[in-house]
Amino acid sequence: MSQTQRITDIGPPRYDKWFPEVIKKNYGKWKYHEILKPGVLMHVAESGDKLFSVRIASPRLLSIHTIRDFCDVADKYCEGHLRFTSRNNVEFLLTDESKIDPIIAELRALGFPVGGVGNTISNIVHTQGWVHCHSAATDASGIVKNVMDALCDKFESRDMPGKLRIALACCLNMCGAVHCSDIAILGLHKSPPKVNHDLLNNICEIPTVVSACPTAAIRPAKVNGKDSVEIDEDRCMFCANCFTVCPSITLNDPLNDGVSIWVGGKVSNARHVPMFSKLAIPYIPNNPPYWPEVVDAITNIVNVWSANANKYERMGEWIERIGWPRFFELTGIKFESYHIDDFKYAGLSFNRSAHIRF
Amino acid sequence: MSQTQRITDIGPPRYDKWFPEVIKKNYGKWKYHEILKPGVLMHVAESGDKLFSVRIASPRLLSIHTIRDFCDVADKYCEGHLRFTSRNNVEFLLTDESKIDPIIAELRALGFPVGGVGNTISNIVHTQGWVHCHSAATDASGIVKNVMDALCDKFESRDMPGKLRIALACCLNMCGAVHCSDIAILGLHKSPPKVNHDLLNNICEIPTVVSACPTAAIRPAKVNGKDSVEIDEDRCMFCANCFTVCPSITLNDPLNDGVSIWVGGKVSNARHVPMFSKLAIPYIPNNPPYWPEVVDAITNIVNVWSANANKYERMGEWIERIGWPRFFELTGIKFESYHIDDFKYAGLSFNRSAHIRF
Amino acid sequence: MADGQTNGKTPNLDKLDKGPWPSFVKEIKRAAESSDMSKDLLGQLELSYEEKIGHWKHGGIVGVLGYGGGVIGRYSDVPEKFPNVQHFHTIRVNQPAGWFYSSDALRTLCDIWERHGSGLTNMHGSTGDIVFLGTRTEELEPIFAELTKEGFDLGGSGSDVRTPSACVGPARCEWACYDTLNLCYDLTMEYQDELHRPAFPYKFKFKCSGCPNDCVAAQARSDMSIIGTWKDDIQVDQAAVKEYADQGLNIEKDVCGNCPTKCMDWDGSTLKIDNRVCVKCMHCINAMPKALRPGKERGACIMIGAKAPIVDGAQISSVLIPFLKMEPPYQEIKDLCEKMWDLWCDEGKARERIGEFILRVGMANFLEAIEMEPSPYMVAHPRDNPYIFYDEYIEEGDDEEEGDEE
Amino acid sequence: MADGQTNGKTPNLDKLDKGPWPSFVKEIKRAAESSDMSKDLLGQLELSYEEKIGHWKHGGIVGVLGYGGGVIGRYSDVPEKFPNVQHFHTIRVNQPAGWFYSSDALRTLCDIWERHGSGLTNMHGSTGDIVFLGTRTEELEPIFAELTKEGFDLGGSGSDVRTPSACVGPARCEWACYDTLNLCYDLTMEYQDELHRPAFPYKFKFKCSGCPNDCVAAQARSDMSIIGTWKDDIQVDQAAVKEYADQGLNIEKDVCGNCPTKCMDWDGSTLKIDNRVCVKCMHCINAMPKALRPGKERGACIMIGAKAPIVDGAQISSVLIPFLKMEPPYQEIKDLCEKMWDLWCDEGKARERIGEFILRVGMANFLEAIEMEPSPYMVAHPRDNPYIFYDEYIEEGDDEEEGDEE
Ligand code: SRM
Ligand code: SRM
Ligand code: SRM
Ligand code: SRM
Ligand code: SF4
Ligand code: SF4
Ligand code: SF4
Ligand code: SF4
Ligand code: SF4
Ligand code: SF4
Ligand code: SF4
Ligand code: SF4
Repeated sequence: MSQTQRITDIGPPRYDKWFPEVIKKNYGKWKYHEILKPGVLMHVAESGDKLFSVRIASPRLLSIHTIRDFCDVADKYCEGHLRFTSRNNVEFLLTDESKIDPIIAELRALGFPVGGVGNTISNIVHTQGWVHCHSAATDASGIVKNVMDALCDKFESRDMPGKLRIALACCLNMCGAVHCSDIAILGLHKSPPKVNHDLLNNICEIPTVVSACPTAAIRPAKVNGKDSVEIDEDRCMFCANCFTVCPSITLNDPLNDGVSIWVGGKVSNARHVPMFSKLAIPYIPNNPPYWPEVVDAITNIVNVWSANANKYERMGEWIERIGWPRFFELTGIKFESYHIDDFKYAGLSFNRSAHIRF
Repeated sequence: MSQTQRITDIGPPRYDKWFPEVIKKNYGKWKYHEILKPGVLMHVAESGDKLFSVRIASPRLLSIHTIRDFCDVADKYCEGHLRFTSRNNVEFLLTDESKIDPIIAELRALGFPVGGVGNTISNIVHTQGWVHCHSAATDASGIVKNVMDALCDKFESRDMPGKLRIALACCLNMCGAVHCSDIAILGLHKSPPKVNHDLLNNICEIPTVVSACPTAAIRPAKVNGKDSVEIDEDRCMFCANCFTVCPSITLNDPLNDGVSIWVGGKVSNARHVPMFSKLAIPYIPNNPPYWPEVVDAITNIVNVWSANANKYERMGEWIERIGWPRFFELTGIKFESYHIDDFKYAGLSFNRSAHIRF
Repeated sequence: MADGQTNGKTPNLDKLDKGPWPSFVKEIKRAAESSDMSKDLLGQLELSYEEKIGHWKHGGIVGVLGYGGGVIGRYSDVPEKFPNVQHFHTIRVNQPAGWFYSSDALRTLCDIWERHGSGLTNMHGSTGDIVFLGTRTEELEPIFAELTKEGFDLGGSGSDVRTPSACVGPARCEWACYDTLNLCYDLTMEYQDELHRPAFPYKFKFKCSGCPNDCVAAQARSDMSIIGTWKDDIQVDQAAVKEYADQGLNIEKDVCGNCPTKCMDWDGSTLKIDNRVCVKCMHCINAMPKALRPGKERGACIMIGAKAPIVDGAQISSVLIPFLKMEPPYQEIKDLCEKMWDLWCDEGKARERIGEFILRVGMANFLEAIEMEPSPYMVAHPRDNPYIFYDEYIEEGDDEEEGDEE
Repeated sequence: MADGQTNGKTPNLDKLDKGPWPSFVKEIKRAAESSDMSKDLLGQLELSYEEKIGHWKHGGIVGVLGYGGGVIGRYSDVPEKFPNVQHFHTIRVNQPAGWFYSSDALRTLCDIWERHGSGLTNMHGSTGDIVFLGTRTEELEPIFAELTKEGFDLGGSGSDVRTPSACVGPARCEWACYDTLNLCYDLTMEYQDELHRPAFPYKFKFKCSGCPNDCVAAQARSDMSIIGTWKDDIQVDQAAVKEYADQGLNIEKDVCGNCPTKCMDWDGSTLKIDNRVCVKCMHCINAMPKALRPGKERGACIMIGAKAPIVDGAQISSVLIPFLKMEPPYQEIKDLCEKMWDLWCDEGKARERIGEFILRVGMANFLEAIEMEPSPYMVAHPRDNPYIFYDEYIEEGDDEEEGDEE
């Protein structure tokens, strides 16, 4: 069919198309909210109307069958109204308070924990991993599943010092912005790229490949007769930018790919300005299907934080108060040379004061 | 005479050689101090002994005749004991409390203000200027004299919010570390270097000159037959490093040399970690002998700070609390593009949060 | 190499369909019941778990007619083992702002996807799209036709405007300082062409949060982050504050003590706020939602430049316009975008995000080029180095008054 | 050009010998009464004030036999007008640490300088030296001979160890956590050769402050900054605290409120300090000198790298050793210096300060080279970017256990 007949550029459905009545009526006129119990929010409008939101955990990777299950539940309790959150949880929207307990029971029965609201751990923002991405240094869904299995009781509670946001990205591209999370799990490569010299020059522009490297580790070179590139291993920081621009270079390496753990980032402006996540653990090898070392490392950090932080203190705010040396001491994580910045702004990460806690 | 007979490498006199008795006796055993009145410190030792220090302003540039006057005063009241401070003031060391007022009277009569102790303005740390340095973009002693004439009453008082440290450097070399002062006066060039093409190649190594330039603004070039260098004016940031390594390049320029004003730096770890001074006024032309615009600018900043800062708040701490927009508003200083960093760490000086004061 | 996948066994993945947290493996298995594509996905994923490596190849350019984005091409590197995932493209479907659905709408999407794809989705992708996970090239046009017929369209991918997203905002939040959903929708509609037809040096993302809590993490993830805020005084209901105190909230310590500017004072009966020092961080309001509310003079702070680290390092957005009243048609924002885009398209390098571009050319030069006055709100602090590129000086013979542009 | 100087008139400078602040012009005029050199200095300075430009030329290498530093050569660029300042070299004379003098000692210095120079001085230079301002090349040896006879020696200049300096410390300060004067003297004596004979890539400065108040601005100005501090608890005299309160000091607001870590608590009668959180900033001690004192387990924090901005930007020193007991002969400090200097001399570029050197090679590499363990005390925070140069990886066939160095 020709372009003219095709419908294009119509954009998404308007946001209010599927609003529940109570939202249409009280749009922009909400007065306050309360957390009634784990996973349950009550928003009260100036009109006095009330909206109840019941939040459940989602694996994010959903089959149409499970989505249809959600639809059935929504029809039964919410006149079919539901939404998803910016962290991929599902929220069922009710007006009848008496239906809260029944819907919770039914959702639990379907295998979905209710929670993630208030000062607690919510869902892990994550990415594709081995399920769909060519660039992945680790799997996303698998680690998320294992970590949240271990932290599920916290998701269902609401008694942590503050919000704790965990994110995972399966490579340095950091889809999902793990660079500003309380705890970030970052997949990474640590062995230099392998070049397919036979193919490279057919598939990729050598100048593009050379200039893609931020550390100038890539030089044009003739390899067994073919025009290709060679990589100076000592200069490589494993960013994979060369791979992104050229398929015949690969960094994926089952022997060396793994994950790193980062802590102390935040996005909100509440109290402290937004902060980047900082390196906690430089490398943990991939160990599917359970990734036990990753799960233990994160459970440990979460427990130390929740046992020591003051009310409202996010991970990064807590560490700022007690100091990084104490963080490493309390978590038992070893401080290594990898922790010391040597990138663009390195000089500003040194302790340029005599402010020291002993 | 031959090297062997010469005395060399004996180092300075030992620090305790000229200590007053009370210091020899109580060295390292001081208990506390009190400020008795402007310029007068009392240090009490664990033994109960007391040491009184009377501090006077000094122009730092002293003739032997004035130094001898100091000696006479020291002999009369202090058994000849005196010291100089790290900010170039003079301290007369007494043990007899009754001599404090007489010595103050005599020092005042000699034309030396007594003060600079406690939460107030002390002497201006400064440099050589036109009195001795080839590199000076302004005079040091002259500006210091004018500014301190205007602030002398504050030096003699002790009722400011906190300490206020002013420093002056006559070029970007910043002898005297103006980069960490509450208020810094910095002499600077703003027109590109002039090259003496006839001489350059005889006096300087062209490669050295070229590599001295941090912005790569200098290129080798043949100028009317002679090997020399040419300067890309748009890339020049007037750092004078080329001049430092090569006398036949000069930046001194009576039409354009002047001073800039910087604020909010500190060195001590008290409360806030040490801070760099930040740009307040990018350029004020040299206007000897009175430099009235410089004096007014500084008096204004000092007055706004002392009227608005909380107790103990240094300039930089005060500005951090009220925010830079308010600083520019209160002082009436115009914010220009020059204020926005574009050097190495520029990215970190942007306001990367929604924390805003209206 | 063990070959669990060939005989259809998935011992590694099987371990992950138990446990309290909902399982992605269960989802893939459910889809696999009716989709061979999902069955092979399961097999290939099991292989990845055994070998500790992914099995996807770089995607070539695939898409729908007339669009340059919205589809991510994927191909298996072991098609001989898993022929049904030889193609496994994803389709990004632009979500309704705020992610509000009816059960019918969702069923419609499921039905389309059941007919033409793996039956697996991401609800939602990190940028905000509905992600249809896994289909073949030849299915793209039919899917697109059915989607548009039902009122859906594709999201962004590649060097274009990416699918804008917004926090729930006025639909369910008492703190929304502007209509995040309306702005998000308006921008999405205004920039359909820029969204569907990549023409930029690199991607450009919009995210809209209604207040400084930033519930879509806009400041960390969007080239333009629009953060709601207010200019006047925080609205205080003293009685309600008292009530929080009576119910045991330690206002002195937990509220005032956590105020970043220490501009609050609680004497046990009334709460005083020095609103000129307050930085609108939201903490006190967050802590006492029934007692405090943002002021009445509301709008948004326009911030620029956030991005992930590749390759010059991550950035958090920085302030460009401290406060803007937010009313449709949001002309100031659109004018600003178009000025920035023109400049960026002319001078930006390939794969250079606008935040990186600003760092390279210098914020001051950038502002001059887009004709915006520098303001102290844009910086955390003025420069602390003396390396100023003065652009004027007087030359011999000039009239001392006027310096001449260099 | 007006020529106030030729007829000996100095209308500009004359304006500056009045006013409440002591006048440098008065000083020059006083010296001029008995020194033609100072008279010509006055004239040349007047010329500079008229023309708004300095009149000094680059100094060639001048000095005393066997020393490479201690003298800064200066020559007038208008010697025809001011022949007596054709040479106007300065001599840097190493001050006694703490700048304590007797009147006799000062008179001795004055007499030497009256015989051989302009009679003008700086008491003191920014680095700490006694600066003799202005003499001729042929006077250098005689001056040096007389100085050494009286027990004085020259200070540093050029690419050598610069004259170390120290705060008044234990001589007059109750807060000195180590003997700043003794350390300063000890280092000066230990490094006489390095001080007098430039052999480094660039200058190296030591400054010693007895506590974190840093009264010699060491952290801003010295390549090695030695800052006194303590490890145990702040000594509190509760009764004296109470007294400050009674005398009207607002302890809650002015003391606790200004504590950077908010680790103090004042209930109106006793002051509690959480010493594990305290960062030893000195504020509370500064505010109540009679009531609080540094702890008893005292020593110093060794910091590295401060410098002015030329040319890579200014640096404040950063922590290398968080705490070191300070006892003569200070062997750890000397061993550290020698290791650092060896490395810096081998690998440093000309005119590259050690702080710049560390940034260029990377702190981690620097530490490895000087055989020092990395410690979290050295950083304000760990890296926030993912660009880690891992130096080990496993290759096909390796025993999985041991990675091989690359
Ligand atoms: C539903 C959701 C918006 C949406 O459009 O989907 C949302 C909704 C609310 N957020 Fe949020 N936030 C949501 C993601 C975020 C994010 C973004 C993220 O996590 O990626 C942030 C920034 C996180 C960060 O800083 O790293 C965020 C930072 C906040 C904060 C600040 C918390 C802090 O102390 O830093 C508040 C205030 C509070 O919790 O008291 C807040 C408060 C709220 C309130 C109470 C606002 C209101 O009055 O309705 C909402 C329910 C509270 C809750 O969930 O605990 N919301 N909130 C998002 C739920 C995600 C989830 O499923 O868990
Ligand atoms: C005499 C001198 C040391 C010397 O060896 O010469 C000295 C002596 C004292 N200083 Fe200092 N400081 C001296 C230069 C400094 C410097 C260095 C400088 O100014 O270049 C600093 C760092 C300045 C900065 O941060 O930029 C300095 C930061 C302090 C502080 C911290 C003030 C603050 O709040 O930041 C204190 C504590 C206080 O004042 O309460 C302090 C306290 C003191 C005390 C009270 C220490 C004591 O118990 O004796 C001494 C007298 C106080 C006074 O002068 O107000 N001293 N003091 C220096 C006098 C310079 C002058 O003539 O004015
Ligand atoms: C699907 C998604 C991850 C997910 O599972 O949710 C995703 C997937 C990919 N991202 Fe992303 N990014 C996704 C959100 C993000 C985000 C988060 C966001 O948009 O809020 C970021 C960080 C914010 C940012 O834009 O900086 C992000 C930063 C990147 C980058 C680094 C860009 C940079 O300037 O640093 C790359 C690399 C590139 O563009 O070549 C990238 C590249 C990719 C590619 C296209 C890989 C590639 O190089 O071709 C991935 C395709 C995976 C696949 O096979 O499906 N993706 N990517 C997200 C889009 C879904 C959606 O449309 O809703
Ligand atoms: C005399 C003195 C200024 C004063 O009036 O007090 C001084 C004077 C000069 N300094 Fe300085 N510096 C003096 C203390 C400083 C300080 C402060 C300090 O030492 O505490 C600094 C900042 C701290 C630092 O070292 O970074 C300082 C940073 C510089 C620099 C920049 C060095 C850098 O790495 O950034 C230069 C440029 C250079 O070395 O070529 C410099 C160069 C110079 C030269 C030699 C000019 C030159 O390029 O030849 C000046 C000679 C002037 C003259 O004709 O007498 N001077 N210089 C100070 C030494 C007196 C003394 O020995 O007591
Ligand atoms: S983070 Fe990397 S691997 Fe994961 S989806 Fe994004 S680009 Fe792919
Ligand atoms: S991974 Fe990054 S650093 Fe390494 S060669 Fe490729 S582009 Fe260069
Ligand atoms: S600051 Fe510059 S001009 Fe002044 S003394 Fe130092 S080097 Fe010379
Ligand atoms: S002044 Fe500095 S920037 Fe300008 S040419 Fe000379 S060295 Fe280069
Ligand atoms: S960002 Fe603000 S307005 Fe939007 S949902 Fe979060 S709290 Fe509400
Ligand atoms: S919003 Fe934040 S800054 Fe403003 S008063 Fe409340 S806590 Fe303080
Ligand atoms: S630095 Fe500390 S010990 Fe030295 S004088 Fe200053 S306050 Fe006293
Ligand atoms: S020394 Fe500083 S940090 Fe320690 S308790 Fe006192 S004020 Fe707080």
